[in-house]
Amino acid sequence: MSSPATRPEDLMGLTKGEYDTILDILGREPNLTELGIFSVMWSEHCSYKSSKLWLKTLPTEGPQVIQGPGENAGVIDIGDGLAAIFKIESHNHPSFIEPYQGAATGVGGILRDVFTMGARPVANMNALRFGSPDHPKTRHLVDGVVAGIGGYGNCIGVPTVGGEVNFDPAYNGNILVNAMTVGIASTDKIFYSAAAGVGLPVVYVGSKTGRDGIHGATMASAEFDDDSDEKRPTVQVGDPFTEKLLLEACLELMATDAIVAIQDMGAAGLTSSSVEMASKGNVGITLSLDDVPQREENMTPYELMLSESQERMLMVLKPGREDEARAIFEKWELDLSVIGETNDSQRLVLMWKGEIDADIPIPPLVEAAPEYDRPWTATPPRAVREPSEVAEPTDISEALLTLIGSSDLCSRRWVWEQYDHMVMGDTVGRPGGDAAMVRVHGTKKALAISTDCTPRYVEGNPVEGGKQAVAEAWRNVPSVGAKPLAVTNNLNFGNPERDEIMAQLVGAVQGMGAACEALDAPVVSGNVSLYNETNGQAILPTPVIGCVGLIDDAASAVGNGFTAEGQTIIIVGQTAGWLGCSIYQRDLAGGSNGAPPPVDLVTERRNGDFVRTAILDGLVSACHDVSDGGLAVALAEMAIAGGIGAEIDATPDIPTHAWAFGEDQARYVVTCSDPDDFLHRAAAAGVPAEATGTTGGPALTLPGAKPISVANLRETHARWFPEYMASR
Amino acid sequence: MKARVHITLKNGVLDPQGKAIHHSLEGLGFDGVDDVRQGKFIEIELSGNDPDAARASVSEMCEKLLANTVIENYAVEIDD
Amino acid sequence: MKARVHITLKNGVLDPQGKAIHHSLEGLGFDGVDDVRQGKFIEIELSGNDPDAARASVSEMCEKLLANTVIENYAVEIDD
Amino acid sequence: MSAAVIVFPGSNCDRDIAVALEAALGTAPLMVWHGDSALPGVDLIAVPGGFSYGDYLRSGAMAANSPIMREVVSHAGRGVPVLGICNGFQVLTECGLLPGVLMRNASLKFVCRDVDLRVERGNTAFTGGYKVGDVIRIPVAHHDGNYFTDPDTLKSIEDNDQVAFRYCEPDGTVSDAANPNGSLANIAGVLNGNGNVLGMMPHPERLIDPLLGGTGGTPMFTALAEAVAA
Ligand SMILES: Nc1ncnc2c1ncn2[C@@H]1O[C@H](COP(=O)(O)OP(=O)(O)O)[C@@H](O)[C@H]1O
Ligand SMILES: [Mg+2]
Repeated sequence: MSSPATRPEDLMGLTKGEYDTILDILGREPNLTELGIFSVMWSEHCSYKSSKLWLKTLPTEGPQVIQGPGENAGVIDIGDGLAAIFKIESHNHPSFIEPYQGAATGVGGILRDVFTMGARPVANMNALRFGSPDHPKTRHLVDGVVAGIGGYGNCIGVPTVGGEVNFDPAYNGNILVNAMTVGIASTDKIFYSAAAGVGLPVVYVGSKTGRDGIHGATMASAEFDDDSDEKRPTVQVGDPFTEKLLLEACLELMATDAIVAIQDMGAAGLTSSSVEMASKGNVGITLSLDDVPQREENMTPYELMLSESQERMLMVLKPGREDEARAIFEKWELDLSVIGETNDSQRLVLMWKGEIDADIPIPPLVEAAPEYDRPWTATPPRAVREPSEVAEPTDISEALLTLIGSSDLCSRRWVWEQYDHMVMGDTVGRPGGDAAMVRVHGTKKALAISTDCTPRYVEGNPVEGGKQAVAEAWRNVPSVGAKPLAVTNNLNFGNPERDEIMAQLVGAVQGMGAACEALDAPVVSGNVSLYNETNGQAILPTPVIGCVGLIDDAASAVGNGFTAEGQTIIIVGQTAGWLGCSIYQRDLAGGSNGAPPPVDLVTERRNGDFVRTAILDGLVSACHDVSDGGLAVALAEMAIAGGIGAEIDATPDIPTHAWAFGEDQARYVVTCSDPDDFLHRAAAAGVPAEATGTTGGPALTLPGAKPISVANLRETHARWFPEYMASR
Repeated sequence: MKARVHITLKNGVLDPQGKAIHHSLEGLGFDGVDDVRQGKFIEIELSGNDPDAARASVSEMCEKLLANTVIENYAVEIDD
Repeated sequence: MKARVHITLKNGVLDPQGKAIHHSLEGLGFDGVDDVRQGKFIEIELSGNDPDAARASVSEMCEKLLANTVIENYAVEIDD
Repeated sequence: MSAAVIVFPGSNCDRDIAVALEAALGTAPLMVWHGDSALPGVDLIAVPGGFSYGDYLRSGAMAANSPIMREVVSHAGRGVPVLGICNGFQVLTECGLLPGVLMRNASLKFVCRDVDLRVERGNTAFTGGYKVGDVIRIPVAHHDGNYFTDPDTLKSIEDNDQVAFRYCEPDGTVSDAANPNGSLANIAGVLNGNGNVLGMMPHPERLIDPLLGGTGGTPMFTALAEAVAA
């Protein structure tokens, strides 16, 4: 056991203080393998050291919650003995380095998080943020990321049913690739990661281990100075074919009762999977590293423990069930190797060529992981901008065309046509609607799924922006008629060691927490990605929310396209004309952006519940929530989706541009054939609702504006993405 | 003039295709295969007639488009 | 022993990948490219040490699996 | 009467086709693992979509060499209807049951969307529920659907009336704009000489439920059920 020197550059990202804690825990200097293990376990990624304090404040419970944060994915009850299991995860940095493989392995990783718990994945979502369209790398990154997400999901045969794509110069040096998977399991067949019990075999399955993605810190360490190319940490390459086999083999084995615990090997590979299983089960684990299937020659214990090779799982089986498991994995043409055993030592002991290579007590490795209360100072509030302070367009219709033809609001068809969104035969409708809907196989029920975040709001006011991210993701679910049940979240921020970034994180979490509480949508899983900055330029604060809801009969859902002529168009919710921080203000008016729209959570809940009930009662023929771009954009999207125009006869008592493009929250546009009943019930429920026009004709006519043909709207909406991607 | 370009995965980079082909060859009963790696072979017809210029230009094509230099190596030959 | 296999599309067979690469190269401003064809390059590590046997075996692999001889040609080299 | 669905490592539309067959036949098809070597008493075989062997090397190539495919070929020779959808079509061309090959889409991108198909041949076990000239709307989802053959083969399949479907405009016009992948002569589906083997890139099994977007695929399964019951 040679000891590395303790120069700061040799600490693999640990601070001197953290290193001293390790000395206390071990009572000696760690060797290279041990230091590597501490370094990854105590990395921001695995230990959540900057965010943990705040994550604890999020509401995570409710009668619908079977498993909140802390396992591979969150689990909620969807009735009839079934559970939905879901989580979102980032693969930001790898996707910037190698967009195709980075995005692909991001999808692979989140799929494993879900099926490791016993669920068959039924839907993928993705939330993407790229730099300015004008930035020289953007097109290449979009192309690679979209192809990578499709490449993995299409091959494994899980439909990619929705997501979001945005562009902003703040992501020029740090794109965001957040992938979400939703799966379905029986409530009595959910698998956890606690390896309770001693003398149990620890079993490795899946692909062999190579030097993929080993901590870059390796490079700085003295022992590897004379390295050639061979030991360079390499980019992880995804193998969706192997993952498909792993998925089927795991589900087949899970149908037996041979498994005690199972955990995928994700970040920090064998290290975090073995430590977490042992720690949760209060046991020790001895691993024989010689038995780990290896893809490359001369791998060291350090490399084996830190490799992030994909498509691997670690399981603890009941004793004597190894052969049964092996038969299943062999049928699926996969490796299975018994690499260790649990014991009562509460230590992680690694054997290598007949000797002990590492020996670490597990409780302090897990519990002494640092947790920081990083300083922050609240983000200064921005001035509220009155509609009159935001320049009016010369022509409302032209402004609308500019907006729906812009990079952030145009059709995402170019993206989702590269994803198989129908495989598994349960995708209700096509992408492009509000929440995506996936039927629960063999039943009438469907899950409704959406992802959302409006980073410019979070930047303007982290607390309101955090609330808004939850509110918007949530709002998409009642828009189709489903009841939101729970959320997952991906907190993407810059460097938390800077006060103003930490303030964004704290504020966003506070806002999210309040919203989840008020909307009865507890957080059941999530992921944190910090240090998204380049040369001191941080990304916009981007807490992405994924919301999952349920509808009892998918046939009672509605879409967001106008369905017939002569329907009454009703706006649900209050339109005050909030233009501060709006897309209109940003793209067409300029000037300082002002405060983002406030979120009234009580109103949000009341309006959403009302709309959902009205849909289920059959009063609504189409529904669309109002978000970026305001009412005008929402109406245009409904016209495009339905291929039917509309005459809007509202007489707003606010400036027309504020009425058309203001981004007030908690609003929906619905169409009804019997408006009186709807309006009557709305009044009774105290929900603001106003008939504002009628569907029909070949054009959309906004108040005081010239008609725009639906054909023109559709053309303009469709054009930007394919043209941008085809140009260079 | 013709350029022949070989694009291969760097050492240590996982090659799922090679792995699957290897497996399939075994299934077909071919013994004695230790490893399979799959790369690309690109032939480019060029209209110029200066081999050095051609080599320089094709190398630039590799850097810019043909190879993903994060995970792939390339080799250019000019047949003149 | 190592076998190097080149798999190329037969003359007259459409090559969507080659065509797309050609187009992109032009878009990137590379002049003087007359044609681009994309093929495969497969390297096989073999444990035997008889080059003739290896050549025969790899040719059979090509016939059975590696090439679709309706549209592709293959060429086998053995590095010994 | 029984149907079989062949399952390869990496197949992923096997359940979808099984659902469609069960709805039409009233009984669940037999799911047959690629490593099996027998197809006892089967009178309809489906080779499903997906990414057998990851689509590595060439789509369908490794699956075409699976043990079960010898049985499929021999059943096809005896006149048993064999339907290959998407990856199944690729497998059937790779194992020589159908002419031509499926190359990378001309766009080089995976494409998943609804397309219109013109029915070119009506009197087969697969297409008996349609009339020649009918236009059906049906989804495609593939990366390698660009149908290609040499000119002689093309002439012979056209002369023998082996084209089952072509990509077309909603009004039935066959145009480049309606071609999602660059296929020769807009060919979306091809029959063998005897008309008992059909390969097609579009997915009829995805369109058997109005909730999922339509029922344009249902007549194919109904026709198959009638054909095998007869
Ligand atoms: N990355 C993506 N992957 C798949 N679908 C996407 C993606 N981005 C956007 N979409 C789909 O496009 C539609 C519009 O997206 P968006 O404008 O973000 O919706 P909303 O305004 O309701 O949040 C949604 O149906 C969404 O699921
Ligand atoms: Mg929406």
